[in-house]
Amino acid sequence: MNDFKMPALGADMEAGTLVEWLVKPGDRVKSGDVIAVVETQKGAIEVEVFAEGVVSDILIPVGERVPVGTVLAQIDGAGVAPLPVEPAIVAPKPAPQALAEAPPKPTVAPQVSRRKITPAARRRAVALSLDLETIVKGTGVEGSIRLADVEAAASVARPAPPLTRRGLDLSQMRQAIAAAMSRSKREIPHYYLAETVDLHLSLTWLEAFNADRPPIERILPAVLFLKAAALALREQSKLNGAYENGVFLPAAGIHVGWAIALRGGGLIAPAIRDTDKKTLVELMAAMRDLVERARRGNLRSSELTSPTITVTSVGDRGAESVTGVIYPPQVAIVGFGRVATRPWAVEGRVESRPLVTVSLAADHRVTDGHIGGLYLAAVARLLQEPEKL
Amino acid sequence: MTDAEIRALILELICDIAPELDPASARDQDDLREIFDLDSMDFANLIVAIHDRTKIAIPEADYNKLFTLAGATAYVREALASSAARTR
Amino acid sequence: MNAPEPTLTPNRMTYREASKQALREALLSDPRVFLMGEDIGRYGGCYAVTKGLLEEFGEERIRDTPLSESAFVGAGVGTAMAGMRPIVEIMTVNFSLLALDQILNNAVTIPHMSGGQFAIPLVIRMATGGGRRVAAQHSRSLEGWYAHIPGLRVLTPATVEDARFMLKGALADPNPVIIFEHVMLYNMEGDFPSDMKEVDIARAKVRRAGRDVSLITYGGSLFKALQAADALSSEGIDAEVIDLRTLRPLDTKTIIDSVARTRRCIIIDEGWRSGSISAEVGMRIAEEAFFELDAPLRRVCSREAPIPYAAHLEDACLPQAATIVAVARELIRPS
Amino acid sequence: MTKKVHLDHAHLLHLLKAMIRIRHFEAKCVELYQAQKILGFLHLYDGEEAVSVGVMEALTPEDAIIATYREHGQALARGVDPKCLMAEMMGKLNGCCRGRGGSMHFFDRKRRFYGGNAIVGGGLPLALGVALADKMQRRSAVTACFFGEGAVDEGEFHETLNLAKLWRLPILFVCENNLYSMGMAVERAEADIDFVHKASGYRVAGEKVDGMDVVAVESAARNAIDRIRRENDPYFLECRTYRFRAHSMFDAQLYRSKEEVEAWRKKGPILRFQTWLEANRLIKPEEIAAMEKEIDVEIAEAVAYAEAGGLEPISELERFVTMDEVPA
Repeated sequence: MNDFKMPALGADMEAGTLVEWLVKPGDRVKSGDVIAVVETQKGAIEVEVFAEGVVSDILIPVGERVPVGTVLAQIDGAGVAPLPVEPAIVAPKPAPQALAEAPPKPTVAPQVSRRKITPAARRRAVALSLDLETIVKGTGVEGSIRLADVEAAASVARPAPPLTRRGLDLSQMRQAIAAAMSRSKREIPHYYLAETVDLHLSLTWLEAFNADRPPIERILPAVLFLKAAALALREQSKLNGAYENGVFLPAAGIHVGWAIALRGGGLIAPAIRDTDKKTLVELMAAMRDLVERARRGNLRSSELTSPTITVTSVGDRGAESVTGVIYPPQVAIVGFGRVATRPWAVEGRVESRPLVTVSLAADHRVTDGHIGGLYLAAVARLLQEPEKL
Repeated sequence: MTDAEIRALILELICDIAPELDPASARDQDDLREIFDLDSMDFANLIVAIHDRTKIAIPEADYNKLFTLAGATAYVREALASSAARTR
Repeated sequence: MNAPEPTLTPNRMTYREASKQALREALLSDPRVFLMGEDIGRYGGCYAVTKGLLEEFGEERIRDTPLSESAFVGAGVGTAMAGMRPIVEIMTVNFSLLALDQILNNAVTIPHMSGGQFAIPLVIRMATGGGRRVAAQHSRSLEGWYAHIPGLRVLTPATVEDARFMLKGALADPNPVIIFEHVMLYNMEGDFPSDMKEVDIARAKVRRAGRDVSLITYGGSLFKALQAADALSSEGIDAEVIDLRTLRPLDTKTIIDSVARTRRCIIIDEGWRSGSISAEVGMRIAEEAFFELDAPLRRVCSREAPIPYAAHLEDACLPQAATIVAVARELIRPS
Repeated sequence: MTKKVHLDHAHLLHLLKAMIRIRHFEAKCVELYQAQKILGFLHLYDGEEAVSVGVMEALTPEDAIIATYREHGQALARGVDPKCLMAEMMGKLNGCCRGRGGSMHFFDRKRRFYGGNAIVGGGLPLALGVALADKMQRRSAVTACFFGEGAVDEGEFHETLNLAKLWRLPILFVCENNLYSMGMAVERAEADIDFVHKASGYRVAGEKVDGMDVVAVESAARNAIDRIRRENDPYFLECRTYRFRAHSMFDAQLYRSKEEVEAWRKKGPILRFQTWLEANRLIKPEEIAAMEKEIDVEIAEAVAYAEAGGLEPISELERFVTMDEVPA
């Protein structure tokens, strides 16, 4: 019997409200299936299951708010050895009201033993910024979570999400943003740098690229920004990772969290895995898919927990420059302002050029302005050679 | 397609992109991006959707002609007419 | 004169013959080299390794000794201190306990304790291991004990090639070297490249490359590990087999590199598990490759009992290929 | 037939000086031990000086020596520099073994001094090897192997004497019988207290000699060495002697009486030899005074050298655990 639990979807999440069950007792599930929707401070998140078997019991009804780690359902693994039980990863806080009103569930008894995770799996999960709590069942010795489980969780095939419309609780999201940004400003000594970059070559190249392509294959300038920002991280890897418990943990891959503004307020930055390795066309598709799903509230848990840095681009209606606030535990955020045509000195003459202000906010505990400056210079340089992006 | 049909189609497509909006509030001369809070990606998706449904070519250089509901309606109408002329 | 053991081809022979040729080569190439031990001369060696050498090299250089392990091993230390290159044979590791004082308190201690005034270029050969139904006092595997001692080099040739060439490396070492020859290997046939002249005694060797699990072993267990790897491959499990070859100093790098590739490891050691060389190998992995591990470390060692005489009991006592297979299977595909 | 030792004036003075040097050196060691400059074990040779001084007279520089953990006497008598020995006592880098061996483990390769061995009986097999190597390399050297009577109880004694005789190795076995192995009196340890008899069990020839009489020891050793070289055969000397002080520094000496010690002190090798020299007017009191002064200066220099010596850096701790080459 495997426990399907309220996952932790980020450093700031303590509890979530179950808003929809996509399975019922008796349904067969396999690893990677989305079986529930949880409303969190970040919005509605589809929650994937990482066990295989038959849903034997649904323990938490729709509408109930429970702490992270609470068993939501049980899945009968049919011959699969039972998983060792584990404690909720969040220490018990004063009980949320909703829980205080609900009658205690016998299945949410205190759980003491520690789940088994191999050292290699643990390290890989850190590199992938993957929350091990999302892996329900290990396939290793004594049910331990091993590398293969982490890799599988990180690259779960994403079946087309069911087209359900769910409301976003913007006030909740506001609270989440408030919590994360307050923590950021409280804990992270930010430093800020900016660089103005001439986009003449990039936009000329992009225009030509888009000219003979149908609309679906066209690429937005933001994609160039995203790719340049990701590639430049290869040169300055200290901006890519997490600062936790007093140490910087560099990330093994570059998974940029792409900031998506939600209409009516709210912001979410799901990860685009291996941003630096994707082609521009792939990045455009990934971005389109994320925006679509973010707007619908169909993001996946793993997408929210894996960014290694955030990139924000305000688009053509935004401000000329943006100075970001780092999303903890990340250590940097890169901002692209609105592209504006302005006078620019070119070989001694003043010309009219499309310019963008690229900014960097970074964690002074990990890097200092020199690294940041080198990074921005790399972004600027990469944008002068769009054909290589 | 009549202008009314084209206008209705465009609003339908915007609704797909921004389901939480009320299309009835749109006025012809409003910048769609402003009133519907469409960002670059939303607008690009709108162009894709219009192209898919009408099969008209919309070069990137023409995007600014589609910023208002009136402009978009006119652009689609003319493009449909010229493509019909070519086919004939 | 006894007929020499047939050499199949110049580079295909038994382990016994390879050991003998190594000794012959040493005796021929350096007049300071001589052999000393029980029944190495007229008897021809307990395991017939030295058969024929007395006739070829004479009594002074093929020196039969009485059953005085402490005295003749100590004499080996003394001759090494005074300019000779002795090769002392202790019939089996079990009897080396009678000479342990000379090995530990003198051979490996004097160079350091004298502030580097003396080196002890002494080679001690001994048979080791079980499997011959000769009961507890003749079946021990104490290589791991010796590998505990700083100042010693401990070699465990497990192939004909190593039996043929490790001695040369041992003699080139200015320090005491113990060569452990597993009793079950003497009749094993094997070959080596005809142009081979020496082997590196500093490195462990990957005897079989694989991706899924590292079987780390040495000496008499090497061929069990290779058999296990063959059996595992038919189940789709690709095992790597590491032959440690030198138990001291351990080639940690080869071990760590292998485990970093396979992320799983089984150490096969005919010694008892507690305080064994397998414990040392495992601990080095824990120290230096902890974060590479994707499964718990496992060991297949001898059962913790004196090796019994009865065949079924002895077989149950020693590491066997089937056990290795079972442990590997459970590690990779837990039921 | 025995060869008489040629007792000229210079030689007599030399013998006396060698013994007094050992005595004074060790007295200084006790002082330094109490000042905690020498640590660990300190097994004094006090009372047994005649044995090593007498035997060393019979050896040539080509001969080899194997000694025990009470080897200060052998090392000094062999001519190892007292400076290096004192520095070794104090654990200094300028000691003969860089401070790694201490009082029990003096080695001096140049003087073929193969070490103080602190495992009783452990040196005997080594002697076998050194002598065998000399023989195989056609050198005519003799190996003098010193051990206490306690070593006779170890198997190594029996294995070694048997092999030495069997292989006809040039070894002078010097059994320093000081009557106690630690606190075990010889008559309580031996079924047969006749050690020469034990040696003869392996057909190794030997004799008892008064280990408190330096001239007798020298004379016996010279004859023994001649015989060894002449007949290619080992020889066994049992030197009856006595240790005046404790076994090591922590020893309440419950196993023997003060009277017994006092009685032996009166037969002490230095007292006895000096008294004999004076009585026969072979030495003048001022010569002795001058000699003692000279020795004390020598020891003071040794202490100064040791005090000035540095400590081996801890980074060198593992050096020589294995050797990079065999020293030439």
